[in-house]
Amino acid sequence: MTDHFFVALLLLVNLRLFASSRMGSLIRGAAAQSFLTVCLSALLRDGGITAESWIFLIVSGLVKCLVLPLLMFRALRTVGIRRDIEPFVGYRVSLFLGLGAAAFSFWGVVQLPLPGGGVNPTAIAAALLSMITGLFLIVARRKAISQAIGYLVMENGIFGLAPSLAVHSPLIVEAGVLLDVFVGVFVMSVIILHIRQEFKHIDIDRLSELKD
Amino acid sequence: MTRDIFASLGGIAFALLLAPFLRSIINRTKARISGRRGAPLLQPYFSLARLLRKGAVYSSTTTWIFRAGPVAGLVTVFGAICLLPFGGGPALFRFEGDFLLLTYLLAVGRFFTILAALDTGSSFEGMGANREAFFSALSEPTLLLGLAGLGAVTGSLSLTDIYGRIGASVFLEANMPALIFILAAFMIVFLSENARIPVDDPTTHLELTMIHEAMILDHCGIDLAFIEFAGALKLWTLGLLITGLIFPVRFGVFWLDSLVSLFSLATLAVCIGIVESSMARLKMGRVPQLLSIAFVMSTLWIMWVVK
Amino acid sequence: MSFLIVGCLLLYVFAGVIFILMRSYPQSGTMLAPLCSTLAAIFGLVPVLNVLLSRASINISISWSSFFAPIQMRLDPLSGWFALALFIVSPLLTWYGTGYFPHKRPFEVSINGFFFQILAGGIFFVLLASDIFSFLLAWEIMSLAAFFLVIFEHEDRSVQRAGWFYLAATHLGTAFLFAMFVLLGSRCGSLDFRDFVGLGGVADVVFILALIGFGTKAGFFGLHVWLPEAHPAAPSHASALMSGLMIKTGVYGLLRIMTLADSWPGWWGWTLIGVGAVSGVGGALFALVQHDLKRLMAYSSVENIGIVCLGIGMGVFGTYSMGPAAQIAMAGALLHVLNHALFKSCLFLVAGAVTHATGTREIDLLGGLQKLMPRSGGVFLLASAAVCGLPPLNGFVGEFLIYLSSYWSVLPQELPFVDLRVGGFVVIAALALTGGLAAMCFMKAYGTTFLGLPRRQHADPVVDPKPAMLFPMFILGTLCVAFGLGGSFLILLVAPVASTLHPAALIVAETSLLRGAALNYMHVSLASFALLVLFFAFHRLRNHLLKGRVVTSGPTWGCGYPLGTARMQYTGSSFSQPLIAAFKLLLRTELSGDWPEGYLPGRSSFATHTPGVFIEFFYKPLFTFVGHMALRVKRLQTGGTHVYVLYLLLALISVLCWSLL
Amino acid sequence: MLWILLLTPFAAGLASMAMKSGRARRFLLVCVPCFHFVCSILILASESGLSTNRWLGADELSLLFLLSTSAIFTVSSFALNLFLREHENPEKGAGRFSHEAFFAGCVLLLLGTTTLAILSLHTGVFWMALEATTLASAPLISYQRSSRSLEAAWKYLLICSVGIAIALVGNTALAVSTAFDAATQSTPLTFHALAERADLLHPVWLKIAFAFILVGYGTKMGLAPMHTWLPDAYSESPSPISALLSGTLVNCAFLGILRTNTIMLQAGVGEYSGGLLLTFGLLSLFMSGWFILQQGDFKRLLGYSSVEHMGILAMAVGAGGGFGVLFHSLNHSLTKGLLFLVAGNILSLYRTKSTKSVTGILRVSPVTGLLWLAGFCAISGLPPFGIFVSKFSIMLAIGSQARWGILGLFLLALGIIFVGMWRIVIHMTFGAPPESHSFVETRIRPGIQDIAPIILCSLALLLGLWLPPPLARLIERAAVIMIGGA
Repeated sequence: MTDHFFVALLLLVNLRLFASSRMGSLIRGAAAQSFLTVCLSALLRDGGITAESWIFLIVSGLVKCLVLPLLMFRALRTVGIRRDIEPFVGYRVSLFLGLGAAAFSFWGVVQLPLPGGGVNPTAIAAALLSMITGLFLIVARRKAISQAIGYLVMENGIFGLAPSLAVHSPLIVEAGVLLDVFVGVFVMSVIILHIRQEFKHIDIDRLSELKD
Repeated sequence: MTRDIFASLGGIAFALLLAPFLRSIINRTKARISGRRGAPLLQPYFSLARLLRKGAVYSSTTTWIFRAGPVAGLVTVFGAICLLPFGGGPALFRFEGDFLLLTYLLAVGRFFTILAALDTGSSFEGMGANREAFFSALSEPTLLLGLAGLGAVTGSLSLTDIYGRIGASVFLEANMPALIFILAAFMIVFLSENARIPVDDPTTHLELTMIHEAMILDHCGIDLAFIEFAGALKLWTLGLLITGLIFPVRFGVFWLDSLVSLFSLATLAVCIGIVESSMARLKMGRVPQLLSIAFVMSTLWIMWVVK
Repeated sequence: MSFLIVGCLLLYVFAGVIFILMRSYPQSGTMLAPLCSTLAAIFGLVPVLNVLLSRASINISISWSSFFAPIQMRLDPLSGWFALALFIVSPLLTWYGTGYFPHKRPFEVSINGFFFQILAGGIFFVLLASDIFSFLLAWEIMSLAAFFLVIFEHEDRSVQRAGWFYLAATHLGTAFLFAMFVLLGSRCGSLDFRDFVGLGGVADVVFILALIGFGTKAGFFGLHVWLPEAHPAAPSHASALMSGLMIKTGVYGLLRIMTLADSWPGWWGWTLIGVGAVSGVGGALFALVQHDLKRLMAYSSVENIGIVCLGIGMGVFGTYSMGPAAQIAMAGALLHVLNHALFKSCLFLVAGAVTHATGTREIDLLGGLQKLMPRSGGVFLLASAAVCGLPPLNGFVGEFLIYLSSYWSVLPQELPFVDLRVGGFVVIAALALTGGLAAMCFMKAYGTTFLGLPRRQHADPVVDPKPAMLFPMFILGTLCVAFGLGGSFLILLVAPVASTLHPAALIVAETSLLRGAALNYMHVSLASFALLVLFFAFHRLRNHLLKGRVVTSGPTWGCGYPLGTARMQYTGSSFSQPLIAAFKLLLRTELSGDWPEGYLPGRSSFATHTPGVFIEFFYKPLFTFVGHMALRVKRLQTGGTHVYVLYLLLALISVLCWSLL
Repeated sequence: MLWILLLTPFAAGLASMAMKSGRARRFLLVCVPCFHFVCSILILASESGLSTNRWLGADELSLLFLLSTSAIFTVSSFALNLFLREHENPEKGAGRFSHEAFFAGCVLLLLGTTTLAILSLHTGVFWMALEATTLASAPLISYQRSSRSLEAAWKYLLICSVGIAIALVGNTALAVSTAFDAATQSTPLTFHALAERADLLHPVWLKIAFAFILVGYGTKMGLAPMHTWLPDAYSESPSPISALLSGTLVNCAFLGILRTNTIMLQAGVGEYSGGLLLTFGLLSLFMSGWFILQQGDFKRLLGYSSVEHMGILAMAVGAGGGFGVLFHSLNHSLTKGLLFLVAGNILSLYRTKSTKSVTGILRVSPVTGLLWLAGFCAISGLPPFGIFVSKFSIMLAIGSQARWGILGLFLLALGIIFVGMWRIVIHMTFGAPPESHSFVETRIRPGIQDIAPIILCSLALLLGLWLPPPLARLIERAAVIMIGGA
């Protein structure tokens, strides 16, 4: 029952991400989404959760809900950009798109043949929606930093997909994945900082000098 | 065998002796039609003799090509005559495809004559050479295709056989239209190759309008004699190609057949005289059209022969 | 024998390497490398003659790499015939090449020498290769070597353009060959040519692919666009090798593929005759309107390939009649291949000498060279007469046979086969038209370049080239005469080759037919010889008569105008003017210049330019279209990261749709 | 042995970041790849440690890729060394954790992660390693800190990360496909184990998995339309880095697709995966073709040429080619490495990447010009270089499937690319050097910077002329593994 509650919350957070107009709310939304995903994956682990998994879950929760958002905030401060998001697609349209994406995710999950045992279709749909949200943020938002957030959001979706499909990777692999995500966002922030030094802005619209 | 060789040698002898005479027949006809008395019948021979007695002036521009031209022209026409049957008898040289050699020998002669003309560096001679080259490029295919038509009609591949087999029966075997078209094509080629009206005017005095005469402006003396004689022989050669079609009469007796041939050649010459008296030279730009018509006519036999 | 063949290939490579290694020692290098190349030709000539005379074939198999089947090489009469031409011509050209570069830097010259040898060796390799892989390998090596020869004088922008043209054309052509061979290989389940009997049931497709692929190399009209660009660009001996031999490998490839078929459908014959007629007449027409000497000859190569093609087309029809037409026509085509290699190389060599001496290839700027370079001029005259197919030179032999078979085909047949008769008729018409135009073309080329007065003053004294360049020209010229007079022997030599070509059991009739043709040609030779004697006799007679008389020399008669200058001579452009007028529609010659105006006209000028009709109306629009498309597609790369991710997303969505729907 | 191979670069990478002396770092930069190369050869020779049932291991396929990666790294490290020496920055210094230290460290880390990716037989580990290569290489691209190189690095990082994240979904789907049959439920998610039991896996989920993995790893590999980062990254990074990226990194991603495709083949959905690969391959060919036409930047040109060759590889896999695929990838790595190194030399001679203003390379520096020509001959598949052989065998593979339309399109695309590419190459290589650029120096004699390209050129030539039998055996066995045989 609790998992359904978390799924519903995740849905709402994703819609919030679709429609958020401020950088701060975007980052906070991403943090919330990370938190919910970690919780959900903890819930979905049927059977016993070993000590190692606990540690892993806690670490990933810390990284995704605290470290990375703080990193983003810091980048935001250092870069000193304006707080609004400057979308390619308007907020209202985004919201409707988000609703559509949610509908699509649920419809898609119904269509898929699912293995029996421990699979939670609504959780899959939520994860799918998170992925789509992430991709949407990358495609439809103008600032480099919002794209980094989009990447994080998308990773959360993928991260949540596995447990909701009752797929359990070995711990070391999951840890590696986590490390990759962390370093990835970290390097992105570094590059954003460098870009800031070079360009005096991080509007990806103007990051289009290289073309044919 | 010996009889054949004798007959063909006889034909060649006739050609060498009587060829210039054709010109005088033409000239006499033209003169008579225009109401003049005309030059003596032996005038071409007198001219040749006069030329042969002369010395020479060569342009300082020229090289050995200039001197080789007339000789080559004469020799090649002579070679062509050796390939032609005369008076129903076989030719001196005969083999499958001998008409190819005949056509190409004429081409060799032309090649050198034209180069000799270009060798002088005169723009008038260049002009003549150019026209000659262009017109012959059109008339040569006509000749070759016409001969192919004759071959197809008679079923043979050498001039001796072709002209030996052409008779009334061939004409009547529903090949009549084919032969008539070939004949017409040959007639135009004959006029063009021999520089007669309506393609060229041998008596003109304006170099700009000349073709053949323009090419030989710088030749003189013996060279000119060679050229004139070669011209007469060429008239004879191509004339034989035509008369063989018009008078396909064979008696089997050499002298009789020769007489028929000579008579037919003379008739042809008279005809040319009449044509030249009654027509004007075509505009230079129209000549290719005339030759193209000839080319088309030389292809038409295919419709009757191949069914 | 196989030792000699492999040795020949290796020697060519070796000769090339010597060219590179010896560039610091120009004296010994110039001797050693050509010697090596000559040795290679001698090595090759032995097995070739052996094959031609004994009608056997030599098989060599070299395993080379562990995963592809071993390289199969096979010297049979067909490849032997083409190789014969190669081995006659290539050493001569190599020697000529040693004298060709007086002012160039050794680096480039050595590179040129290297690729020249590689080209020669590559051609031999193409002729030998008898499996798909080695054939394509050889083909590409040959094409690439030729590219480096074309691009030799690369500072010139037009040469760069020519190089690109050549490379593009040859590559696109080779693409068709790849398609053809892959089709064959997968149909027959083998890479070896011997397993392709019957062409895997897809003979027609293979034929079309071969026609386009090999036709590009051979320079069929329409696919010839690289020829008039590449030949003027390359050094003359390289153009000679390319025009004389490399383009013949296209003919060889086509014949090789046709040989593998079960039967030859009639439409093959029609296609070949069509291609031949268009190439012959078109090539001759365009040759006639050129005023670059080597460009003119490039078009003339197109024309001659057309003649060869007509012969092959006739040969295809001939198989239906079981009569002599097929073999005679094929023999004619093959002979023309050899003879064209000789006289065209010769012409290119003289053109090179002329360019060297005068610094220009523009024939309207030349003139009067016969006096200045009498030896080169004589050779050029000889080769021009040969290219016009005049007896008794070698150009006549092949044409004579093709004519003969066509005439034979229009005769009434026992079996009513209309295609054969009409085909013969078309071939006669095309050949005759081609011949007339070609004659006009070379009269123009020789007449404008060598006769009359020089049209401008040359900076350096214009003289015959040095012996290293002169002797190869002489030898080639001599061969032109010898092969013309001894045409009968050539016909006998080519007979076994022609009889192996046909897929049907035409060998029944065998060489007796060709023996008949050889006998016919003997008449030609005899008559020609007699006439030659007569020619000299008359010449002597005239000189004898003139002995005692007044022989003076003076200016050319100007028809009353006393102030004629050399520039008033008839130019090459004027020579082709009537033709331009008559074929306006096809040639599309552009006239430009300032016409004289008013009563006292000032300076005026006139120029003609005849663009390649296919380039103007087909290739250029095509390439422009592709270029425009490219520009349009390039907008996809907008530079925006979000758009790129969108592409990724779209790709993902469409792939998912593909997999689930 | 494998562990030494794996851990040395990581250790050296971290060490070089912390190292103070620039010389020692550069020394390390050359030494480690050399050592790596020797180790790879030793493993190949001993054939020990060829285990396939663990997460990390080496089968013949990995060995082949390891060898080519090692070789490219070794050769490029010389060029990198020169590059670093040339770009030494005396003011900022090259001390601990300096910019240069990070650069050198990242190169070694890249070697480590690449090795890890090649040696990993587990889908998850492979994914992890591949993402790690992206992270290790992004700082290399932005090394020059120009706005353009930063932009390129950003695009590279973001697009590749998104792509590889998508591949993770594919991995999950692979795992799901095992969950349907009781017999497969406990299968470890290694490539080999999955391939062995492929017929029991759920086909729909397999298809989904392949779709995600293809798009995901395809992004990293540079298949159109996911290739968009590639020309930017290749043109803006230092040339030796471009050589590394094109020679090794794309191969890793390709390896992932190859191994997944093996599972598909075994599962009997080879038709589907082959069709997808052919489509993406063709798309890449045409895409790169359009962009190569009238390309104004020669390093971008090389980038697009990489896209082209990735397309060829994808098509080859799709058409079921075995030997040709691997041989082609080997050849392409060497040749592209060569071309990028030469491009670096051209750049340092002319100081421009514009194809319009570079002319007469042969005059300015004959060696560079010849190498440039040779490289393009090789890359466009002209003999006597290896790509001719591999291209031919790929065409035979397409032909043996009787896909004539595909073969036709393949040849057409290659034709467009060839024509467009050589127009540019001829313009650049031949002719007279530009007069206006007075800063162009001529360099007639070959210099030290020509050594690395010459080595690569001779390797490419060698592969075309003669394949050493051990290598041939290796490729043959790897091809068997690729198709899914024992």
